[in-house]
Amino acid sequence: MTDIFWLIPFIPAMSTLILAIFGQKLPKKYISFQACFAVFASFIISVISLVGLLQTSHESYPLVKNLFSWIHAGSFKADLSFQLDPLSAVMALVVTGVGFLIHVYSVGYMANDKSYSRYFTYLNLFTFAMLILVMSSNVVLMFVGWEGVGLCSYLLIGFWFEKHSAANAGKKAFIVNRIGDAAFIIGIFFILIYVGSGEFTAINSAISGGAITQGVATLIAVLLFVGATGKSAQIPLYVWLPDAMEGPTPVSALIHAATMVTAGVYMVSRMNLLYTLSVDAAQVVAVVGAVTAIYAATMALTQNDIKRVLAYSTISQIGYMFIGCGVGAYAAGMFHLYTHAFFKSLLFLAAGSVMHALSGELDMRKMGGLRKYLPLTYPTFLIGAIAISGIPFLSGFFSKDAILTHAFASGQYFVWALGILGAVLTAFYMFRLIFLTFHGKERMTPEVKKHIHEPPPAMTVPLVILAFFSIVAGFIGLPVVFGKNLNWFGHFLEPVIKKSHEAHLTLGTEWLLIIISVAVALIGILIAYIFYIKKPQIPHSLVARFPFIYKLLYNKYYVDEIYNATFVNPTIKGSELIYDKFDLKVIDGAVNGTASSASFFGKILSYFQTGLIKDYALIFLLGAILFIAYLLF
Amino acid sequence: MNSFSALIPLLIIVFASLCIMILEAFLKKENKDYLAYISIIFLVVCGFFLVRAWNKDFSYFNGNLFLDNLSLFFSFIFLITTFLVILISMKYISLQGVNCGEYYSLLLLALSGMLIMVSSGDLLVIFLGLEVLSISSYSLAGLRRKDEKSSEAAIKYFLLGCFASAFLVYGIALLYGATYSTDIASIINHFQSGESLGLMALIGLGMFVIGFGFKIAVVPFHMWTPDVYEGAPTPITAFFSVGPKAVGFAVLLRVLYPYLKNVQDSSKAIFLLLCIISVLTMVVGNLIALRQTNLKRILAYSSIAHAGYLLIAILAQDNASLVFYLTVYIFMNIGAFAAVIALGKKDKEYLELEDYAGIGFKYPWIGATFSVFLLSLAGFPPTGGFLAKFYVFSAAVRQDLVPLVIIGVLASLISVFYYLRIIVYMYMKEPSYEVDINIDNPGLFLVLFLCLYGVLQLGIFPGNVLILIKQAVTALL
Amino acid sequence: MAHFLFFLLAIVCIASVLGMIISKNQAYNALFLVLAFACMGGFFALLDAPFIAVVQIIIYAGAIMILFIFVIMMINLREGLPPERKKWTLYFALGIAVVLFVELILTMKSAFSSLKSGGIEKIGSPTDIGRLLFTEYLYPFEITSILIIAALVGAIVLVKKRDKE
Amino acid sequence: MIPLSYFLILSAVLFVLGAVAFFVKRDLITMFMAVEVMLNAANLAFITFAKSASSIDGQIIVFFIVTVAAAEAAVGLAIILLIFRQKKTIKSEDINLMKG
Repeated sequence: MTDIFWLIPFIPAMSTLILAIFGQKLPKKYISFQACFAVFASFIISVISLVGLLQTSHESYPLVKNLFSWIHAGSFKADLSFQLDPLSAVMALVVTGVGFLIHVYSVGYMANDKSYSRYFTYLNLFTFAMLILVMSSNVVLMFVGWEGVGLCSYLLIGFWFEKHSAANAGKKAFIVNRIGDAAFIIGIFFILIYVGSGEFTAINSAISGGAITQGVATLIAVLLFVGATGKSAQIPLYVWLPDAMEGPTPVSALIHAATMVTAGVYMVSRMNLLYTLSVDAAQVVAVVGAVTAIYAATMALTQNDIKRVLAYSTISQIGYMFIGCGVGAYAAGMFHLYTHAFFKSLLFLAAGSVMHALSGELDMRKMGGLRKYLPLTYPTFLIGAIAISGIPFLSGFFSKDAILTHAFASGQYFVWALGILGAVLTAFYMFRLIFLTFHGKERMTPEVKKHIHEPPPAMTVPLVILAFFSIVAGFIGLPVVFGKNLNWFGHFLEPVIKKSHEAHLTLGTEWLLIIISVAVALIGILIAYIFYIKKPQIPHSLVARFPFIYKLLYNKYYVDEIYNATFVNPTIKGSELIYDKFDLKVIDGAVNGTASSASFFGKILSYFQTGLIKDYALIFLLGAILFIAYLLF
Repeated sequence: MNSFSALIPLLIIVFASLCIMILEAFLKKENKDYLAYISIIFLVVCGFFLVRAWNKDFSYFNGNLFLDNLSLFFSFIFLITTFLVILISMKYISLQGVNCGEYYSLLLLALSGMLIMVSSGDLLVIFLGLEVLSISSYSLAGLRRKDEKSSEAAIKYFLLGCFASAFLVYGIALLYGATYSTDIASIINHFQSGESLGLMALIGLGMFVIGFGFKIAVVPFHMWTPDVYEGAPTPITAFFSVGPKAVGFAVLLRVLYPYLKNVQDSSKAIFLLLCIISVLTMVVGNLIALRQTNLKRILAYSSIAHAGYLLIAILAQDNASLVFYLTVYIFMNIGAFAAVIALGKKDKEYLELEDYAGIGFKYPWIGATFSVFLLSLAGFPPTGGFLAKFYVFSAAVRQDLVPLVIIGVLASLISVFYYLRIIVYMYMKEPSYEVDINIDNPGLFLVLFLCLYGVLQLGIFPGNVLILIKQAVTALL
Repeated sequence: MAHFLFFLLAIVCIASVLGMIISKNQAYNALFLVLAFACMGGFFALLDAPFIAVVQIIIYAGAIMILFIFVIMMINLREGLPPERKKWTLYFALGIAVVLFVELILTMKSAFSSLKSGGIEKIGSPTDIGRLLFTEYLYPFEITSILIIAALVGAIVLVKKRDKE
Repeated sequence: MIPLSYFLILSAVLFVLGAVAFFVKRDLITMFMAVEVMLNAANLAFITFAKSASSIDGQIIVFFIVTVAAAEAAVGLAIILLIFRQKKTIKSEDINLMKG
C-alpha cells in the first residue's frame, strides 16, 4: 500500500506537462479541474501512504523507492529515489493538503485572469518541485527541488510581470534564493567528500558512526543553514519575501505560508543529527531564528499593507520554527511548521478575499468596519489571528508553546525571552490588523464600498476548511501538562528525529510558562484593542496634550497619527528606523550593490575590449610574458 | 590493432567535403539544400564507422593515428556538433546570403581537422590538425562577404590565430629541443625521468598551453572571442563556441592529464597557473557578460566563462566530468544559438536584447526551449548544465580545490543575472516594436528539439552516456 | 669562415627584419622579408639541412612572398603606413621585447651546454627526407593535403567574384 | 664549428622581433609578415635542435611548418583582400566595428 508513494510528486508533474503543452487550447473549466485534481490525488496518496506508514514497523523506516540511478561519479552516486518516513509524510501532507485548498481558492481568485492556464501550470510545477524537495532520499535530489521551488517562486511572484514591481520582486526572490543556494551546494559538496554519499540514511549513519568531526559538521551545517536562510527568509536573506507580495495572493499563501519558506525548517529537521552534533551550528540556528522572529515582528508593526504585515509575520513565525530546531526541539519546530501552514495560509487567503471584496485595495488605512460586509471572511480571519497569537486552545498555541517551553528547558533563556517578546508583538500586530480592517470607522471610498461582496464559494470553502484545521490541528501534539503521551505528533516523528532534549521541567514550571505565554498574548491583544478600538474616541485630547508630537507627525493619516502619537516609544521609532535605514538601505542596498558593483567591474573590464587587433595582441603578449615568467621563477 | 579502419572516418569526411565541392558546381541554386543532405548522409556513415570501432583500439601509421575510445567519443560528439550546425545553417545561408556549397565543404574540413586532433598523440599531427581546423575556421568566419563585421571577424580571428599558432609552434620547438620527440607519451616520460633541460621543456609546455589557451578562449588569451563570435555567421559562431573549444580541451586533456598526474614537482607551477587562469576566466567572462546587450556577445562571454569551469575539471583531473561537461555544453550552447538564429528573416537578424521582448509569448516554442538552454547554461537542475557543473565541482572538491569551487559557484551565481535577463526580456517585457521572423525552418526546430532532448536527457538520465564516457576515459589511464 | 658567414647572415637577417619594422612601404617590407628568409636558408644550410634550405628559399622567398607582393600590388596603397608613432607604444614594445627576449634566453640557457654540434654529415639529403616523409611521416604528409585543400577552398570562396557582383 | 647556441639566440631574437613587429606595425599585411618571422624563428630552433639530436625529424617538422605557413598565407591574403575591397583600407586601427 505504501509503495505507491513515489507517485506523489509525479502526478503534479504530469499535470504540469499537459498544461504546459496544451494549456492554451484547453477550456478553463478543464484546466481548473485537472490542476486541482492532480494535487488532490497526490493528497489522497499521501494519506494512504501515511496510513501505510503507521502500520509498518519503525525499524523499516525510511521506505525508499529507487526509480533509477541518476548520478554516478567515481565513488559517489545519487539516485532518483524517494523516501517515505514520518518527516516526509508530514511535509507531503501539508504541501498537498494546503496546496489543494489553495488550488481550489485560486480557481475563484484567478477566474478572470487572462493567463489562467499559465498560472496553473506554474502552480502545479511548484507543487511538483516542493514535493521533490520533501520526498527525495538524498541531498542532491533535494537540491533539485530546492532550486526548482526557487525558480517557480520567480515565475509565480513575477506572474503579473506587466507590473514593473512584480517583475522586479520575482527577480529579487530568484536571485536572493540563488545566493543561499550557492552556499547550500557548497555544503552538499562537503557532505559528498566526507560522507561519500548524499543519501540521508548514509549521512545519518556517518554522523552516528563518528565519521564526521564536530568541526566539519559545523562547517556543513552552517553552509546548509545559509541556504535555509535564503529559502526560509531569515536574516540576512529575508529581503525577497516582503517584496514577493506582488504576486497573486494565493501564491503568497502557497509559497510564503505553507510550502517554500518552510523548506529550510524541513531541511534542518532532516539533518537534525548534524545540527545535534554541531552545537555551534545549532546555536547559530537558534539565535538567527530568535533575532529574526523579533526583528520581523517589529517590522510588521508599522506596515499598512495588509499582505506585508502577513509577510513579516511569516518571517517572524519561521524564526520561531528555527528557534525550535536550534534548541534541539525539532519535533516542536516541525509542529509549528505544520500548524503555521494552516493558519498562515488561512490568513493570506482571507486577506485575499478582503482584497477581492475591496477591488484590490491593500492599504489598511482605507479599510475599517468590514466585519458586517464580510460575514464569512471576518470570523475565519479572526480564527487565524487568534491561532497565530497563541491563544489556547487553537493550533498555534500548542506549537508555539512547545517551542518556547523547549527553549526554556534547554536553558536558552535569552532566546526564550526574545520569543516571548515576539509573542506580544505578534498578538499586537495581528489584532491591529483585525481592528483596522474589520472594526472601527469605515474609511473606504464610496466607490469601493458599493462593490463590497463576499467572494464566491470556491474561495470561501477553503477558508472555512482551513479555519477548521487552524482550530483543531494542534490537538495532535498536546504538551505534557495535559497528560503524558498526548504528544502524538512528537511520537510520530521520533523515529526520524532522535531524542531531543526532553523538557526536564516540573509540571509547575510548565504551567507557569504556558500562563506567561498566554498572558503576553492577551496583553498584546489588549494593547491593540486600547489603541485601535478605544483610542479613536480620545484622539483629540491626546493631540492637545502632546501638540509637539502631533506637529511632528501631522503629515500622516488620521489613524497613523494616533498610532504614532500614542506609541512614540523606542519600539516603533526603532522599527521605523530599522525599516527605513537598515532594511531598505543596507540590506536591499547590499543586494543591489552587489549587482551594480559586479556590473561596474564588468564595465571596467570591457573597456579593455577595444576592438583593435593591436591591443588584443598586446594583452595576449603580456599574458604570455607573465605566464612564462611565472614558470621561470 | 593496426588497421586501415582507423583512417576510414577521416577519409569519409574529407571525401564528403570534396564531393560537395564538385556537386556544388552542378547543382542549381534552388537545389543547394541537397548539399546539406549529402553532408548529413556522410556524417551518418562516418558515425556508423565510429560506432563500429568502439573498443577495438584501431591504429594506423605507426600509431600516429589511433582510435581509442576517447578519440572515438570525441569524434562522435564532433560529428553531432557538425550535424546540428548543418541543420541550423540550411535556412540561414539562404536567408542571409551566404548561399554556397563551399560553406558545407569548409565545415566538413574543419570537422576533419578536429578528428585529426583528437585521434593522435603526436604534437606535430595535432598541430597540423589544428591548422586544418583554423584555416577552415578563418574562411568560415568571413563567409558573409557583404557584411563588414564578418570580414572583420575573419581578419581578427586570422591574425590573432596565427599569432597564437606561432607561440604554439615555438612551444613545440622547445619541447622538441628538450626531449627530441614530439610524441606526448615520450615527452611525459622525459618529464617524469626528471632529466636535464626540464626548464626548457616546462616553458615549451607553457607556450603550448598558451597556444591552446587561445583556442579554448581563456583569459587573457580570449580577447578575440567576442568580436569573432559577433561577426561570424551565427551558425558558424555556434560551431566556434563548441567545436574548437571542445577539441582544445580534448588535446589539453591528453597532454595535461598525464602530466599533472605523473609529474609531481614541476607540475605545481603549471597547476597554479591554470588555477589562476581558471579563476580569471570565470570572473572576467561573467562580469563582462553582464554589460552586453548583443545576444551573440553575451553568449560569447558566457562561453569564455564556461572555459573556466572546464579548466576546473582539468585541474581536478577528473576526465569523466570534463568529457561530460563538454557533451552537455555542446547541446546547450548549440541550442541557445539555434534559438538566436530562429529570430531572423531575409537579410535581417535580431540580435539585440531589445528584440527579444515578448518573444516568449509570440513564439512559445522558441521562448521555452531558449529558456531551458539558458537555465542549463546557468546550471539549473534538472538540466544537463546542472549535472555537469555538479560533477566538475564535486570532483574539484574531492581534490581539495575548495577555493576554486567557491569562486566557481559564485561566478555561476553572477552568470544567473545575465542569463535571467534574457528570459526576463522574453517573458516580462512588452515589445516596443514588431519582430517578425521566418518561421518556416524545420531543420532549426529539429535542432531545438534535439538539443532540448539532449539537455534534459543528460540532466535526468545521464546513466548510459556516463557509462560510455567512463569507458572512453579509461584510454587515458 | 663559417663564423664569418654566420655573423654576416645574422646581421643581414636581423637588419632586414628591423627594416621591415621601420619601413613604411609594404612592398619594401615584403622585399626585406625575402632577404631575411633567404638568410634563413643560409642558416639551414649551415646546420646541415641543405634540402630544407632550398625549400625555404623556393617556397618562402619564391612562393609565399611573391603572393604577398602580388597582393600588395593589387591593393596598391598610395601612402604607406609608418609604424606606431606614439612614444609610449614604442617604449612599451621595447620593454616587451627585452623581457620576452630575456625570458627566452633564460629558458634556452640550460640547453646551450648540452647542445652537440658535431652532427653526422650528409644528414638531411633529399633522399633521406623523402624516405621519411613517405614512411614515418606519411600521416602528417597526408594531413597537409587536407590543409592545402582547406586553404584553397577558403581563399577561393573569400575572394572569387560572384556573377551578381 | 659555430656553437649551436648562437642559432638559438638568433631564433629568440627573431621570435621577439616578430612578436613586437606584430604589435607595432599598423597595416594588416605587415602584421601578417611579422607572424611569418615568428614561424621562421621556430623553424630555426627546430633545425638547430635537429642538428643537436643528429636526427632529421626536426627538419621534416620544418617542412610541414613551411607548408602550414603557405596555407595560412593563402587564406590570410584572401581575407586581407576581402577587407580591402570592403573598406578600401588595410590599416589595422580601422578594423574596429566591434568592441566592448
